[in-house]
Amino acid sequence: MTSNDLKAGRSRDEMAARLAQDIPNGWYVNLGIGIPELVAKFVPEDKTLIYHTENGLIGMGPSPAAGQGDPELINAGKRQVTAMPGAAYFHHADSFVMIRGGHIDLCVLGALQVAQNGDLANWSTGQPDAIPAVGGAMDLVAGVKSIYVITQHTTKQGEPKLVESCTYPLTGLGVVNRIYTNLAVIDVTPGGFGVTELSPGVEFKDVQNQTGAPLSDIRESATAGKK
Amino acid sequence: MTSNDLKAGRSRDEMAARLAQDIPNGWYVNLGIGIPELVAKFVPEDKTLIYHTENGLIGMGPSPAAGQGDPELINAGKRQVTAMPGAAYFHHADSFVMIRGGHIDLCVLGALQVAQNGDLANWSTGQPDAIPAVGGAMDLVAGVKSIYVITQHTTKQGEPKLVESCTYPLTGLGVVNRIYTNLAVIDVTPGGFGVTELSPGVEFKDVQNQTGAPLSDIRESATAGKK
Amino acid sequence: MIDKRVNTAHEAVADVFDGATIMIGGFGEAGSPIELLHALIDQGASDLTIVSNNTGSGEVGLAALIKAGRVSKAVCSYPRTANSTVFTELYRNGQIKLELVPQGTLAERIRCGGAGVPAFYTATAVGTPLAEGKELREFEGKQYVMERGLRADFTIIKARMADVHGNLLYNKTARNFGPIMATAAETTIVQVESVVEAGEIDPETIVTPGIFVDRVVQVAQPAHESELVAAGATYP
Amino acid sequence: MIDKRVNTAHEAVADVFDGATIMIGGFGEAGSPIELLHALIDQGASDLTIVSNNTGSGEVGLAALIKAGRVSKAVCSYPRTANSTVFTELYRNGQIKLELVPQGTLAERIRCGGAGVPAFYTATAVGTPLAEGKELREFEGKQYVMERGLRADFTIIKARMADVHGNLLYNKTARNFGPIMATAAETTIVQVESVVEAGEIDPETIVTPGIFVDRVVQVAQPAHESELVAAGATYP
Repeated sequence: MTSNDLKAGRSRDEMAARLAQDIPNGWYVNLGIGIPELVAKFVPEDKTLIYHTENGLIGMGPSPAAGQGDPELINAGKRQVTAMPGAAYFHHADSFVMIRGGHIDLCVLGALQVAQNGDLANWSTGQPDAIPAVGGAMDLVAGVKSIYVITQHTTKQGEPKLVESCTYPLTGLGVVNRIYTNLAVIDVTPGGFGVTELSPGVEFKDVQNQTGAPLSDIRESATAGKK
Repeated sequence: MTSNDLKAGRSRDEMAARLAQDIPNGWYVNLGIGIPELVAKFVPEDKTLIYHTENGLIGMGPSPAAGQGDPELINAGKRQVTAMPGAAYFHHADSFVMIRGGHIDLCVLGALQVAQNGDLANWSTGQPDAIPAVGGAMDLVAGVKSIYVITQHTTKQGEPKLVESCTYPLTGLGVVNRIYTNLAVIDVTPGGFGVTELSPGVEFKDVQNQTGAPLSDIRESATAGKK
Repeated sequence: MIDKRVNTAHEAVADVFDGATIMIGGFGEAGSPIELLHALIDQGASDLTIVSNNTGSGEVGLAALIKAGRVSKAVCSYPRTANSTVFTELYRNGQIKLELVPQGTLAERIRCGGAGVPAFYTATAVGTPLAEGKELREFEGKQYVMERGLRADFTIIKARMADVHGNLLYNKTARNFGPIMATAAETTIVQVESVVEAGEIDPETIVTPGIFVDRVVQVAQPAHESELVAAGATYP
Repeated sequence: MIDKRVNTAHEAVADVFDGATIMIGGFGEAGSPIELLHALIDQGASDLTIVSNNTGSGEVGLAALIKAGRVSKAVCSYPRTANSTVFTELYRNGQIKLELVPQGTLAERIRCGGAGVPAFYTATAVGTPLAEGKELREFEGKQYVMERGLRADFTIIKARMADVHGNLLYNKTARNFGPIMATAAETTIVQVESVVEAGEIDPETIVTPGIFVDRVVQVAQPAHESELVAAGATYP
């Protein structure tokens, strides 16, 4: 396996499915745009999660059937969605009461970089000609109880996304709890990145080779800690 | 007329009626408990005022007919009221958005003392054995666009209520715009108390005698200033 | 399947602990969760700090909790009303502490507690005894006082209807502090007259989304405080 | 008799002045007041500061206002979306200023502007470029940044239904910034699909009480931005 072999380990769907296993029943969840959105497809049937979208809906359902949508019923990615039984609409200040006030249990986000202390960069590459746009990312990472990142382990160019410290502009300081990549599941611990699980067919040294910061192997203790 | 002759000039109803004349059509109004509540009875029929009560109703109507009330439809004085067509219910934080945010046009309040700079004392006599209770008084005087005080000119003991500076604990600093008493209508101006109107049968010197601060006579200019 | 119902008021308040801070809904009798308060008296927790607009009337509901000696401190805007003698007596005897807060500042402190806002500025109370010892700051030539967000261990409120997700509708001016208190506690407990399935309440009309609610207990015919007081009722 | 109706969108925005700050409702196309924006283009006011979550798409509505050169500054959380090129081009050419604000901070700044709260503290953006130059403060061991309340001269929003008092109901996620922007401007202007008499909307369900609304104009069949953009429409 080389650093350019980005398809090693789990596919996007498999990463999403792996993450979905870890979400407890009944959690209130905000899914970012992109790979995070895939998570909803893989939630086991015996669990009910309630999805929040920061533009004013809790109890968000899947996309509408063709021709059944309402252009004023959309998600944060501005795609048409539906409302599940038990849903509620509210305005933007109330929506961010939920976020900033710590009422959402989990937010799943993509990342440009995650630092070993949990710093996240995911809103801007900092390039001079980029149009700055942040949306709700900074509010989500600052306010939601748990922040899981789901991302390819490296960039398309093979650069590590898990790093000692972020070089891109930050979204939040020390906010990430756990990272799901194609190669591994990695916790942000007081001692830095800790690998709790390797993807099938992936070895610890492969992950370390593609990571820009030291990894500890906490597979034993993570397993031991499970109830 | 002596300082003990408290019934000189306007009665409570006449004071309320006089104040009601000055409220423009369409204003959003919060009436305090006591004499202020009487104002609603005297609003001319060609005007529609919309009454706010800080416990969560705008578009408050009069007391219900006997047996028609709901113990959970009450005003700030905890008496049963009704809701007019066009009314809306809301929670306490939203209610004080209306108050603190300057959306209410007028609040009419009673007073223990008003100082010549507009300071108001109306929530506590400061006596050591009194149970402190403030309610929404401080929010109302700090946030509502216009504050009118309606009060007897003196205490039952004949002490002036309009004074150079308040001796009771303050409700707000420089907040009162206008005072309606049994004896006169008095504006709080940059130069202190200015009498804009005497009650029928009352002379300027009678008002001055019962006031604890100098009065200027601005009846001419006040009239001239009217459109 | 989400279902936040619990069977009884007693079950709903079973884990309230000594020394807890509890927000209690209601403005006068409107919205006062009397049955939950009576269950709390039975439950026995003491040394409580309560956050509420008033302190109850007669010797039922909130006044009864206070009379039972369970409350060591009250954070209130108006701790006296008609037929309210319990608080007055304990306060005069030095048996209960009072933090007096202007009503709008109390409401905003609660909202900020629920919104992750640790502090805000308001012109309310500037220059008065209730701003003493607090930080003042000028913005654009006007003085403001800094006030802190307020949170609690438990919130106990009354609503009219819930669904099993905890989405709430209220009744008229009984709404008052309910929606903001629901956001500001670790555990929010609601008594309602009726509980319906998810989807039976129009999502456009929901006042408190269920995310803010932990436990719902049905009290089909809640008592009215004024009727209990008029009848001379006491609790327990 | 209260009646806040005006006859046309043009009449509703007639007094917008050069240099005004205008809050504009909508998140993407949901809630975007396209007809009022087109009336504003016709009206001609320029050097505007807009406060809005996005900057429109295609060359209709908000994007058309920007393309017409009327906007000198945008206060936004996300000034680009699919089919959004107008803002990008002007920004790259230095023809429009941008104040980038996290979405939740933007919402809370607007709410505080309407609530008489000049400033508040939030953990959002601490340690990021968007907190640079802002005051930091620690509360209970955690860092927060001070943010200021935000007000405007005008608010322009879309709702579903109004009564003649200006009480408003919204449609689904088109509610978004409408209720808070309505509170934070000197003059709030609303386009709605229908207007009913006072009392025809259940007072328990009203989302924006009429006290926050100055003018209501009926636009019975508002355009959908995505349909206009798909059809290649431009304005004027």
